[in-house]
Amino acid sequence: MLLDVAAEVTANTQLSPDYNVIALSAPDIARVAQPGQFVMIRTQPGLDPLLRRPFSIFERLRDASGSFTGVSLLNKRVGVGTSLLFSARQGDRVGVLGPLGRAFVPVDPPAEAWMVAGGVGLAPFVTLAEALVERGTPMRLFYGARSAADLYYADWFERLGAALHLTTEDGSRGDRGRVTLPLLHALETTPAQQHVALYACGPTPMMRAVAGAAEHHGRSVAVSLEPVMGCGMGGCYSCVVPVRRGAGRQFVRACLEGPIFDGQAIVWDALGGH
Amino acid sequence: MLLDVAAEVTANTQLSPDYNVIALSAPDIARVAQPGQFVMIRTQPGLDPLLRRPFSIFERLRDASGSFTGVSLLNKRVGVGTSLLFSARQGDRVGVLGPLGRAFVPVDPPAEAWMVAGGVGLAPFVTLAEALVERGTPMRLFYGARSAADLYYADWFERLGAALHLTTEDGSRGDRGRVTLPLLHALETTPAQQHVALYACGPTPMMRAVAGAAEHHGRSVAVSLEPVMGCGMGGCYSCVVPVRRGAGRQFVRACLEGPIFDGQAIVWDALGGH
Amino acid sequence: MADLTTRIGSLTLRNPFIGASGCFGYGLEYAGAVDLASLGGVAVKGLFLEERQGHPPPRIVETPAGMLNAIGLQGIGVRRFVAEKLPELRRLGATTIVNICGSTLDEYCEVARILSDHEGVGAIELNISCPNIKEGGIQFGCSLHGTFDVVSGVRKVTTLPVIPKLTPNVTDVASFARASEEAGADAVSLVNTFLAMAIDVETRTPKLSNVMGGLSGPAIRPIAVRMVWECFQAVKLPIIGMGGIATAEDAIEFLIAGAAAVQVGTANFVDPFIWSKLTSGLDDYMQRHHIARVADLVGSLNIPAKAHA
Amino acid sequence: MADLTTRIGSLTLRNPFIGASGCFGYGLEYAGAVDLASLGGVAVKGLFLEERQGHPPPRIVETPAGMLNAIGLQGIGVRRFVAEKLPELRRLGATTIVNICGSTLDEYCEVARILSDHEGVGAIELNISCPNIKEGGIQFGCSLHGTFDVVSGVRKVTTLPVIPKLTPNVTDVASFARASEEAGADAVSLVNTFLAMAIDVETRTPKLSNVMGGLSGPAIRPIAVRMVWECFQAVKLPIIGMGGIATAEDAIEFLIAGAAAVQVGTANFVDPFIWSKLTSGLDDYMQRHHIARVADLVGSLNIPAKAHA
Ligand SMILES: Cc1cc2nc3c(=O)[nH]c(=O)nc-3n(C[C@H](O)[C@H](O)[C@H](O)COP(=O)(O)OP(=O)(O)OC[C@H]3O[C@@H](n4cnc5c(N)ncnc54)[C@H](O)[C@@H]3O)c2cc1C
Ligand SMILES: Cc1cc2nc3c(=O)[nH]c(=O)nc-3n(C[C@H](O)[C@H](O)[C@H](O)COP(=O)(O)OP(=O)(O)OC[C@H]3O[C@@H](n4cnc5c(N)ncnc54)[C@H](O)[C@@H]3O)c2cc1C
Ligand SMILES: Cc1cc2nc3c(=O)[nH]c(=O)nc-3n(C[C@H](O)[C@H](O)[C@H](O)COP(=O)(O)O)c2cc1C
Ligand SMILES: Cc1cc2nc3c(=O)[nH]c(=O)nc-3n(C[C@H](O)[C@H](O)[C@H](O)COP(=O)(O)O)c2cc1C
Ligand code: FES
Ligand code: FES
Repeated sequence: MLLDVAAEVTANTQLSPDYNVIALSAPDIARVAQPGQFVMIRTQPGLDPLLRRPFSIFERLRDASGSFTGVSLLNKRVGVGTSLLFSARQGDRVGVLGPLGRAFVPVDPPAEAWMVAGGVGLAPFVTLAEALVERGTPMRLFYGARSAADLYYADWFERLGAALHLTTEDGSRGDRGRVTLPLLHALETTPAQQHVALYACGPTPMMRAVAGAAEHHGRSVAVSLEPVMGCGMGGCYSCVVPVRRGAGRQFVRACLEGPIFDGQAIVWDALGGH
Repeated sequence: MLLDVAAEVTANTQLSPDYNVIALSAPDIARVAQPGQFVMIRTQPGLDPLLRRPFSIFERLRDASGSFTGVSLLNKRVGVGTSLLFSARQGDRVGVLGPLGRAFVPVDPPAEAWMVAGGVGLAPFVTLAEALVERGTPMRLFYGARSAADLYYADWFERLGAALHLTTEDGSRGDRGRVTLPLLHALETTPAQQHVALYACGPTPMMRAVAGAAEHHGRSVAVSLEPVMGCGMGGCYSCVVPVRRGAGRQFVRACLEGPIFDGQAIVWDALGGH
Repeated sequence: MADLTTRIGSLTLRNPFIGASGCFGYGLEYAGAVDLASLGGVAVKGLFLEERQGHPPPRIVETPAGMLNAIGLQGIGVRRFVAEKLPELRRLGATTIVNICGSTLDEYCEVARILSDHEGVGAIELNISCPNIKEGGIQFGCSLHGTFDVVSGVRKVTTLPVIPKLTPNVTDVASFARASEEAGADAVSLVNTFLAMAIDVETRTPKLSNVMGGLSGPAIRPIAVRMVWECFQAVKLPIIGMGGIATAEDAIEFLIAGAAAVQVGTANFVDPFIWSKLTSGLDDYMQRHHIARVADLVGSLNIPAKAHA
Repeated sequence: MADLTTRIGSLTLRNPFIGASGCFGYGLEYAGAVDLASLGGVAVKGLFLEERQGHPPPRIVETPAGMLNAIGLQGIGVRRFVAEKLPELRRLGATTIVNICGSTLDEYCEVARILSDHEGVGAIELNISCPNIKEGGIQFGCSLHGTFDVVSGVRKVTTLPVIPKLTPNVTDVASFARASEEAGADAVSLVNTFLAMAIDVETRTPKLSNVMGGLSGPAIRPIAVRMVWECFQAVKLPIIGMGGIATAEDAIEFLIAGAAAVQVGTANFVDPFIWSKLTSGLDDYMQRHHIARVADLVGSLNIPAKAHA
């Protein structure tokens, strides 16, 4: 069920000079949203910027009584639209179109779910983690960021029961270096008969590395890609991703057949853009 | 001295569903502004809207100690830019370019100054009235609006010592009908030897009527015109007004040679636009 | 409710609002947002005879009040279209306008023939104006003879309404409307996108993989309105106008300039629920101005005598 | 500080930033906002031999990320210009580019001759591209022969740099650059405005008294950049690029596309203090990218081999 809501900004929590969490009152979207789905955000009325911006649904917000009140976005300021969201004020209105795209498929126990997040790539994993907890699926979060201050919500995942494998580029928390290091270690030390489903979201090089490592260890991985999207609805063919089809490959629309893809199916060499 | 200030909105007082007074922190502009001058307002960053909007300087704001803190605008909501100013919030920033244009020339006693305002045409008269009070020039304000609720600041002028001649279309305050009625009456009942300088701002038909009446009674009138202005600085030639030059007539730039003009010099038939 | 129906040759549309080709997928993508039967029409993504991969990403870039696209006409080909999409479009009651492309005159004709053999095609829009691929017909669309040849060629092989879509990247668009009229077109649609480019100054490379792309969106509207007005004065054919329409008022501007119907592309990306706003906005306007039929609005621009020129 | 100077034929500009003709009055209007000597140049409002009244208002209308204008080349005529404005421009140290118009070839030549007899004219920009008046030279600018004739005609009567200003309202702008080169131009400038119109739907009349006007501003930038790139590949002449430049990054886009200098028009209306931002922005960029001279930036667009095409 597709909705377009002129949502009021109910809160804007700035986590750092370039990260914030913005809460939007859109209960109907929260109600139907599936793990890893996204919304197209109209950051401001008028024509500048013109196009909507795609964002993963970060949290599905509830009130005390547990009924849905809206969704939040984990926003990283990189350009005009994300800057508007970064400095949005309570009472501002933004257009929220969604929910859109294919969702993550949460695995059931005894399989383990390993989430691999780089920076803002954490966004789709809050909703996934909640779905996994419902199923009682054991979770691990491999989470890399620039420094300790940028490892947002790590404790939230821990409270939820996820085993944390944190890395920072400056070593200020967790291991120093790339998030793929602890992941590789875990892949090597985990017995083959233990079924593990991987989920990855982050910079393209990271997701590509995760897909490679997973393949090497015979594990499947679902990646959440971030191509430029003009419409989010299958109308414009701007968001295409090259996937293997038989011998050859094909450009498929990430807004319809993704943003969640089987990492092994992506032709990473041909994946341009972001 | 021309300034461009990214002024903070310090207050926004909504007077009615379509009128508001917006206070902008631009002390340097307040300091040098002359009666009837205008500013070009960039209502919002970005490209929508693209061009600045011209506004008379309504008040020159002072703090308790009497030093200038900024200027205010009397804004009437008619389109995209004025709507943004109508709903602007404290802390927003708007670009203020100015002061611009020719100023009113305040007369000295024993001459009387008669100000004729229609609706938002009141805007340039607060600064003029202050200049007249300094000179001790007797003032009258002929002020017409839709209804009593739209006769803003009338009492302020009264406190300053101006004799009020108010009219409303619905008769809810002052005489019912056009502001030109009490003006005509005053023109007829005032002895020719009493020197009177007229100043008019409002809808074009009103200013035209005032200019005609003044001419009929051998009085001069300074009108403040409102052509569309692309730049406010003489760069674009969009703001031209047809004025008599010898036998013929000529298009002159209202942003440089106006917005204040000798009402008799305007070729009203050829004055298009607003 | 005013009468919003409008005629494009033999085709009667429920209202003047058509989903623009390439901005509305195959129509079905939007069935969840809007009842396709409530639209004036659905212009589907440009189709060649065969499937096409299109250009590699990045395929779009936002520009001031507009966007560039160089999709490269990725598509499933006309055969898969008639097999997989057309029946569903029929079932949903869509008035389907099929936008077709060709590398050669024969390909245009072959695609048109195949479409003519199937139920549910309302009209054929000849894309002779895609700026983004060499073989996209632009070599036809930029030459008066080429335009005449494609239109008259396709005219011969189908009884469906034939609507050449004109490029704005020419000196005199009206002459292309005239050539289309002489060649037997039932209508013309304009404008396709403006050839344009954007450069990433940090890498000093084009922002689009295809280097150049087509500019669409509100930015181009004033040029498109001018071209529709020029064509309206030049030909008797009905005109389908487009270019930057984002509100009912924008659409009315095109109707007044001479368009009998309009397509909406880029704005549909921003607001897939725009269609009911367009129809109700037009209805309000017509009632307010006591205009009974869309036809009474079409080309109703009046130009005052230059009083003080 | 990087070396921001750039050469347009025999003329060396302090930096690539020129006030666009018709958007900068006669330059003097802006002397209070910017030191004219700090600009690369000042292109003054288009001048005929005689004074002109121009079109009645309304003369402009805002459009999405742009504006239409139909000023109608109101101006004081070349004789009053050289008498009343030129001396002051010299005194202020401005590099003055005089934009000239003509109803006939002879008028262009006569205006050029008069300018050549006076000190302080840096170059002559031939306005053969004003879309707003019949006799504004557009009949020259839209024909290759006309362009050739005006350029070679004016070339004969002056030793000043001759810079024809090209219209974007043609199918192949590069061919006009070539015709200019063959005719002996020292440079070309582009683009002038795009012919366009806007309609007041309430009155169903044009929003401009002249019906049509020229579209300028950020909206047109992607088309203008494309045209500059096309001309850069077609001719050896220096190019003065313009069309929607509002930031240093926009200007750099034009330089990378092949412009040796740029003009800024509409954006100067919005921000008359833009000039120092443009120069410092370019300086920062060149230092960050270790680009010593503007010339090293001009036309430096690199087009990657289509990896996955
Ligand atoms: C499915 C999906 C989910 C996403 N989830 C999040 C999220 O949860 N949090 C978050 O901060 N970001 C997320 N992104 C990335 C986000 O969409 C971009 O950062 C944003 O569009 C940038 O817009 P801008 O105006 O700030 O940048 P600009 O550079 O000004 O944008 C210019 C154009 O490029 C596009 N663009 C620029 N960067 C990206 C990018 N990285 N990915 C896709 N399009 C881009 C914009 O949409 C716009 O069309 C997601 C992207 C996708 C496709
Ligand atoms: C010297 C001067 C002083 C003014 N002082 C005031 C004032 O004190 N308070 C006030 O409320 N208004 C004032 N105006 C009118 C004000 O500039 C317009 O109401 C405003 O520009 C409308 O902008 P918009 O975006 O809301 O309307 P839109 O219709 O969206 O504007 C579209 C374009 O038309 C122009 N425009 C529209 N209406 C007018 C108009 N009436 N006059 C001039 N340009 C117009 C706009 O500037 C813009 O370029 C003044 C105008 C001038 C020339
Ligand atoms: C992403 C995209 C894809 C397009 N694909 C096609 C196409 O396949 N065939 C065609 O004739 N026009 C195509 N167009 C042009 C549009 O149909 C329309 O002519 C143009 O976008 C102007 O309308 P707009 O400003 O409302 O988008 C495309 C436009 C866009 C933005
Ligand atoms: C109000 C206005 C007046 C103009 N007058 C002239 C002119 O007299 N001669 C000319 O060659 N170009 C004229 N132009 C075109 C500009 O010089 C420039 O080519 C065009 O506006 C594109 O640049 P911009 O987008 O930076 O404004 C005018 C443009 C505007 C907006
Ligand atoms: S974003 Fe338009 S098709 Fe995917
Ligand atoms: S507003 Fe531009 S010249 Fe007056």
